[in-house]
Amino acid sequence: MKEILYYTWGAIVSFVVAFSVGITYMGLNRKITARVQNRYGPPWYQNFIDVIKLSSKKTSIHHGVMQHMGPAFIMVTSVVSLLVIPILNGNKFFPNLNFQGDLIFLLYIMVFGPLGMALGAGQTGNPNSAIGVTRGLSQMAGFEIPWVMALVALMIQYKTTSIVDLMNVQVESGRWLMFSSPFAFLAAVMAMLGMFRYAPFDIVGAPQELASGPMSENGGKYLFVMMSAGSVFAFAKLTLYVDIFMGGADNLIILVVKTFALYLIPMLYGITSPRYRTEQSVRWFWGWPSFFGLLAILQAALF
Amino acid sequence: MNFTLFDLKIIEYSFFITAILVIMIGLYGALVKKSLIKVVIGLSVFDSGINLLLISVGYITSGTAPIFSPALVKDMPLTLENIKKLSAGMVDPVPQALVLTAIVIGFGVTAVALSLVIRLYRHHQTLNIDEIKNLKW
Amino acid sequence: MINDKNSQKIVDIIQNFARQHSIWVLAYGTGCGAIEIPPTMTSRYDAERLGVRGAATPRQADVLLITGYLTTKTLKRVIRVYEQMQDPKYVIGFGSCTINGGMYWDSYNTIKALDRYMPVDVYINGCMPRPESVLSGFAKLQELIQAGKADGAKKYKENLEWYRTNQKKVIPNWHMPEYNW
Amino acid sequence: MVGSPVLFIAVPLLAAFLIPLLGMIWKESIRILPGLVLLYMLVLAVTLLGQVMHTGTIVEIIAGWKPPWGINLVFSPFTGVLATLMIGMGFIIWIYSYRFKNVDFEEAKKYFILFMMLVTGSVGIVLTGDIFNQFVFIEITSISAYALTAFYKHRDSAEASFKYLMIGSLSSMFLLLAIILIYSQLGTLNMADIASKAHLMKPEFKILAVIFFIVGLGIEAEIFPLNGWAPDAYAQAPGPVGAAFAGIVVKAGVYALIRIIFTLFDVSGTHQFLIVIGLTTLIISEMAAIRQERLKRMLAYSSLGQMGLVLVAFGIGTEEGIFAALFLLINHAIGKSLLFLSGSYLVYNSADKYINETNGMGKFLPITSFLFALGALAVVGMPPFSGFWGKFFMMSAAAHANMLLVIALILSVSLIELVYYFRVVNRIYFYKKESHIEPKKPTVNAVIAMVTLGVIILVIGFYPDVISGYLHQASQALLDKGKYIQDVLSTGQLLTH
Amino acid sequence: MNMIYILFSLMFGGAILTFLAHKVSGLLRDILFVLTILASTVLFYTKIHTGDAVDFSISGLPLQWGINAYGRIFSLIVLGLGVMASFYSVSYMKGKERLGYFYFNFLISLISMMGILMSHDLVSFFIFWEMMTWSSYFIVIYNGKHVQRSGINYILFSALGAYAMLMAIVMVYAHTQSLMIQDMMQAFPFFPVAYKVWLPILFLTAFGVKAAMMPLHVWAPDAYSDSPMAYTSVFSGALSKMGIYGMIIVFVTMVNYLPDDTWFRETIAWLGAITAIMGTLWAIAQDDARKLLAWSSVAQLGYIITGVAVGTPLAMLSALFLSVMHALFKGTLFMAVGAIEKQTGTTKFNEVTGLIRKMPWTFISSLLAIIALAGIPPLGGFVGKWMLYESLINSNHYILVIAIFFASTSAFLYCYKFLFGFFLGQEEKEWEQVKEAPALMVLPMLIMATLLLVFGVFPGIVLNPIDLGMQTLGFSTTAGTFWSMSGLFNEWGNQVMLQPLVYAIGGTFLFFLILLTVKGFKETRYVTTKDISSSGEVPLEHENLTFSEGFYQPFLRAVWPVMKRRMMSYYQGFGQGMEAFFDYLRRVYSGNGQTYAIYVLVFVVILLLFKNSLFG
Repeated sequence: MKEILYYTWGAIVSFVVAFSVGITYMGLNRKITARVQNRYGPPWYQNFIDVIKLSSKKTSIHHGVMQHMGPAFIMVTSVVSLLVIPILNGNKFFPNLNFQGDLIFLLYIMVFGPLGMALGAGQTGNPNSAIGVTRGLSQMAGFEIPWVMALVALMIQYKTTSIVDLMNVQVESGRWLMFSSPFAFLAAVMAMLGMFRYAPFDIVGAPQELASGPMSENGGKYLFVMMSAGSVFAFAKLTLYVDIFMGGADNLIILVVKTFALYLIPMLYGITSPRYRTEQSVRWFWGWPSFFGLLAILQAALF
Repeated sequence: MNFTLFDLKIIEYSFFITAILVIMIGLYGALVKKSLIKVVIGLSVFDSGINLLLISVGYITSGTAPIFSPALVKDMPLTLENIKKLSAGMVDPVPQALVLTAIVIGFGVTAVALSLVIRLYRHHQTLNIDEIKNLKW
Repeated sequence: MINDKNSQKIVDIIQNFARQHSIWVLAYGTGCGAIEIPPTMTSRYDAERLGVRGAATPRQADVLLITGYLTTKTLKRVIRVYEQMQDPKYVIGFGSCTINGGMYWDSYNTIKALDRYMPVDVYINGCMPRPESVLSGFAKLQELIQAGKADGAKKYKENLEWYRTNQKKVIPNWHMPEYNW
Repeated sequence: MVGSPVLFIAVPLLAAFLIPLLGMIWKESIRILPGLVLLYMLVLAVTLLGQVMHTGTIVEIIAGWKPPWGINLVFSPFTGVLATLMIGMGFIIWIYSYRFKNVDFEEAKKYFILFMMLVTGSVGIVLTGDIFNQFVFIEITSISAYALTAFYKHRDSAEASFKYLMIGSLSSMFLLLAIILIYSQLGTLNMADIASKAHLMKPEFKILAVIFFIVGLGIEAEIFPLNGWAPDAYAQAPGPVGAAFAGIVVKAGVYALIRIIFTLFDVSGTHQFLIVIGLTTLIISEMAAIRQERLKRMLAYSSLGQMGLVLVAFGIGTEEGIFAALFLLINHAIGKSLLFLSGSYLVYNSADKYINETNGMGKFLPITSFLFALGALAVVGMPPFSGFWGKFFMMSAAAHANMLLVIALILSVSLIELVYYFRVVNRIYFYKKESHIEPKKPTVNAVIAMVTLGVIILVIGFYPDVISGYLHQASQALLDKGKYIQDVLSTGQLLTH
Repeated sequence: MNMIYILFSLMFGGAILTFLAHKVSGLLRDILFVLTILASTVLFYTKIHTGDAVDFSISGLPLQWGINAYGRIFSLIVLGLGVMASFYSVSYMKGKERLGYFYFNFLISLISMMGILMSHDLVSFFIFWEMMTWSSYFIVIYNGKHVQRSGINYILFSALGAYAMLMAIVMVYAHTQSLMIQDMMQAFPFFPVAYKVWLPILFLTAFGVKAAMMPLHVWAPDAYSDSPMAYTSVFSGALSKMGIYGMIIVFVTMVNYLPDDTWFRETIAWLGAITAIMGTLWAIAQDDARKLLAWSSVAQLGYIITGVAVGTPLAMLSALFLSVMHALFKGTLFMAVGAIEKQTGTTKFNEVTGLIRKMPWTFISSLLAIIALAGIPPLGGFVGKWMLYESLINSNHYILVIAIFFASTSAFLYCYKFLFGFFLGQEEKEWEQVKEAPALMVLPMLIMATLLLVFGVFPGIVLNPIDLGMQTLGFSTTAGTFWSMSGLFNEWGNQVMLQPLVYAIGGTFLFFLILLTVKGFKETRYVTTKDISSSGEVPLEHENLTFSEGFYQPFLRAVWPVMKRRMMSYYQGFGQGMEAFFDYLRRVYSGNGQTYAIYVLVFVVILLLFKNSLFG
């Protein structure tokens, strides 16, 4: 019983942290983008305001039950992946479920959400949604390859599929995996560019062309849930990267710093990039990133 | 008996040679000629050649007919040796019997063949074997 | 607890603040005024610092920004878009054309007063208005929202029949889903 | 003894002569008499076969001339099985052809006379122990076969028949040559006697004789370069005659060839030759079969292929191989006859017998189509039908003899076979009927005949032990050459003293 | 009389009676059909125990039927799916022609599958194998003329496989003088080397055909998609598993004893992976649900083959588990397609859309099945996939795991296409009258979908019999080391406890579902799918804006270089070449009697010339 309380407590806390930090990151993204474009930009808390506004929309419509369930799916995915990813190194308040999860489980649970959201988008009957979904899924098939390659390289190098074990390895040896397995890190980071769907991989929801793609029929509360889920998910992913490549974090502040540092990569790359077409981006992921992934596997297998 | 041994051989071989010649002629007719009638004739000639060959196998130069007439047997007891002795000069009767059968068969075949030729001619209005090729491949 | 009057008030304040500072604009830009929107949004005037941001679809948008004249043909689309937006929603009429027809005042196929067809919360004067005016228009809208006076949608709902008659007058072959927010 | 083997020849021959006479008295008798005769023969054959299995070979001496001089009939397990098979097939084909087409009295008379002659000749080929007598029977069979091939006046049957006749008479000459050769060397015509004296022959002559025999008998056995007549004849002959060719005549030809090679001469290399020539026949005829557009022609080519397979099985030469060969032989007789019988109803009213004229017949002729499919499955060798066992026994015999390449070749050719049979079955069942050819319902007697064959296929397929006991004995009898010689010659001696 | 005999006579008798009953009345036929399957299932599970066997002999060949624990795994699939499909097909096939024929062949194929599982000797194995082939072939061509091509392809490839197997069987028989599979297993290590190499290859050809392994898969998509859907669920779910069944035996008993089995395993494993990739890519390219699922079956079987070929205990476990799961979810999906076909008359994605509100139960079961297919937790598919990946990684197949993962990720594309194409998108007036499928069709789907969920949370239910079966094959027990009732472990000691995870997932899901859906339903307004924001335009009723043409065009453009060359075209080229060759060859039969006579003469001359070399 006590354990369940711990889990619930940990879950709630990590959700709140992830939510707030994730939303802040999104806001910072907008701010930094503005500064790069020589604008003043919105305040850093702009996304909080947006989220609140979206949640306070008075009316909204639905095209069917899947439109309700789509956001629920993606929220579940975000929360569950957050639960499975260890937040801090050996902190008993954030045990979450990481001792029971492993990387492959994580890989699969992470695609649960996009698929669910795609279902929700499909129900709306808007052709733009479906087009966006097909692009998103295609791109996913692209970036999953280097991402999995990087993970497999780590797994075989350290003979574990558990994130906690990978973190322990780094804590014990004092070396971050991004230095001891540089190719894996490279491949993973390149895959991360696709995962965040910032430019140049933002053809999924291209606002002018597809009217924001999968989300084009979703306003108000749906968008609220999606935005918050996206933020939580972004934080979860960043935490995962920090955990497996940057030695995890001992407390929340270090975690935030590390995740933000990592977050800068897709953000800055996105600000300065134009947009790829779907097949271009798919081929891009199967090009250099996969090559690095292959190198990582070779490195892991041979040394 | 005023034949030399050489002559005897000549006569014996001449049967074979003639038979083979007849066979060849028959084959030529059957395989090369385009007229159905000629083909049938060729087959018939071929048949006769074979018969000739067959009958020449049992032939013994200046042998007697294979009949144990009372005059021949006289009062010899019918022991195995005596029969052998008597039959030594006889022409072998078996090939003759065979040839008789073969001739009958050949006759039958030729009759069927000719009737078929008539049917073919009615059907195709030609006797050229190259033009009767409805059934192929 | 939520139903408590005071806490409801607090919620209202927060919501109004959020609505005020997060204005997602669906710019309807076939008129010439659309050219003024990019300068407004980009680095010179940077409307995003006010929380103004483009929205891709009417479902996500708060403000319908009508930049310039509307023909009878485009009016139908605009009405459709407006009706697809979700409450609370606001309309900004942009340029003289939306106010009185402007230079198209005697054109046979433009509508002259947008007010007759849909509720406009804020008009921005000028032909065409400078980005500064646009920004001031947004600021005015924010003021109205804060004061709770930007109730165009409510007006529309209440006087739907009147609006419909006006709309049907100018729009031939009317077939649209019923509006029943 | 219930009856003697000579009845197998005498009775049908007599019946053949009686048919026109009785026909003058009672017209229906020409149709009934052959059936009665065949039934009697079948009963006799089955009884004798049962007897032979226990007591050993029966040798019948004709007209008191003892072996090796006179003509004798040998009813050994091997010949007995084949004779029974032929008579049985003859009986079933009689049932089928009882009212096959509405031909008038004269034609039916001819048909049944010739049919009886055909059966007589074929059974004679199998039973006789005298090589010249065998020649005579072959000629009887051939001539009646020529005539039967040309039975229909309105088709191209005369052409087919003429081709058959040309090659047939040519080959019979070679047969005669071979007989001359043996007689001039050994002075005897009795098979057992020849076999016992074969070592006295000069090897060159022996080989020459074998070659002439192969050519002479290969025509009936349908081996590759000699079978040009076969597709035409099968396709042009009436359906039951096609079945008779497949079920009776070919079997006799194969029997003769096998007897020459297995019993008469010990020429090395003949087994390998059988395998090679069998494979060649198999491959070429299957390849030709798959490209056929006419149903009966396709069946004919397939029949050639099957006979090639049988020869390969014989060529393996072990007891297992011969057992498998006999199994295949029986399966081919049953299966291919069924195909011919049912196939001729499928394309009954069609002039050209194209395969695509069978389209959609499954709906109109359910029983016939079903039986055709059954026959196809059996011939292709799909378990659990009879063909499978033959193929399986053959394969395992070949594997025991370490002929893996042969197995591989046969199996790859079987693929072709499968394709063209299933193509037809598909057409029958699943195509829309397009042609305007009216389907003809099979008559009751035809249905009885076909169903009998179908039941036999199923019975053998599910329980091959029905026949395998006989076949084992038969194959032993073929291989045991010494016993054959002894059986035949000792009868002569027995009677001499 | 032994129970095994009774089982077989029951099934055979049932088949024949069903066939005959068709002439009497449709109802009787349906009842007999269902009863036969039900009765034999009950009989099998109550009266026939693991280890039962009967001996008999046919013409001197000693044969044996029986059941062992390994066969029982697959009997689970066959009979389970058979029962489901029987109920389904009674409803699905209602009103079609030639039902006696259909049910007869259906039952025969079930019998033969059971026969395969219960054969302890090679001959009856082969007999049942061929019976399975032709009975399924007759069902493949059931739909008429347009499916002939697929039928011929199917039977041709099946026969190729069967003949390869026959060859192997006679080789074994000639060598060991015994037909028992057990004897073959024991004797295999002592075979000559050539046999050791060829026997597995031949057997794998046979099983690879049924399991649709890469170069032999070309028949599968057409055959799966062209047979009636009621049967395809069995065809793809159970019948293809017979290939896996045999393959596992081959790998366990033969490949293990090869002098060097690594290359062999690697080849087959890669073939499996390539099958998976190509199957997935082609599935993505399809516009017809049946074809999509058919290719997807090919792909799924590819995973299983890879698992079998890798052959570590965990891999084998995953292959067997995936087999069961594949039977369940692919059975469900094919049934769903059948239901849609029955209700709307088409299975093309660009013809029918927006059925979710018309056929909700079909949608739910499809959704569950698709989630399982995609391998997403918490459904059964994940367990199999997890074990497969772990086993591949643990056994150092690094590139292979990437290939499999690629196939698996790309599978989401067609998964979504399936759901979107039928159920989502705009609702159309044309399909307004469509009703949910009859209960007899929906219930089997729902039951199977529920089972997927149950097995996803408690995989131990399935893994337990699998473990017993693997012990029969000579593996040591895997219970506890690789799995518990709801936990999975890999060789490095990592673990996934499914139960808490599923509770967490389910809990959050329910929480948000209630928060968003139940609350949202009251507050939000339903609008039709015509009411979409499309630049202010109002789509008219006849206008269908659903995106269904060229669905994954960009993705396909990206992978087109791989898909450009189709295996089928090579086979077709080969076939055409052969036909031309045959046509050339049959000109030997020139039709001229004289030519034939000349052949005779030439033959004589040749024999005379070569008489010494021929008959020396």
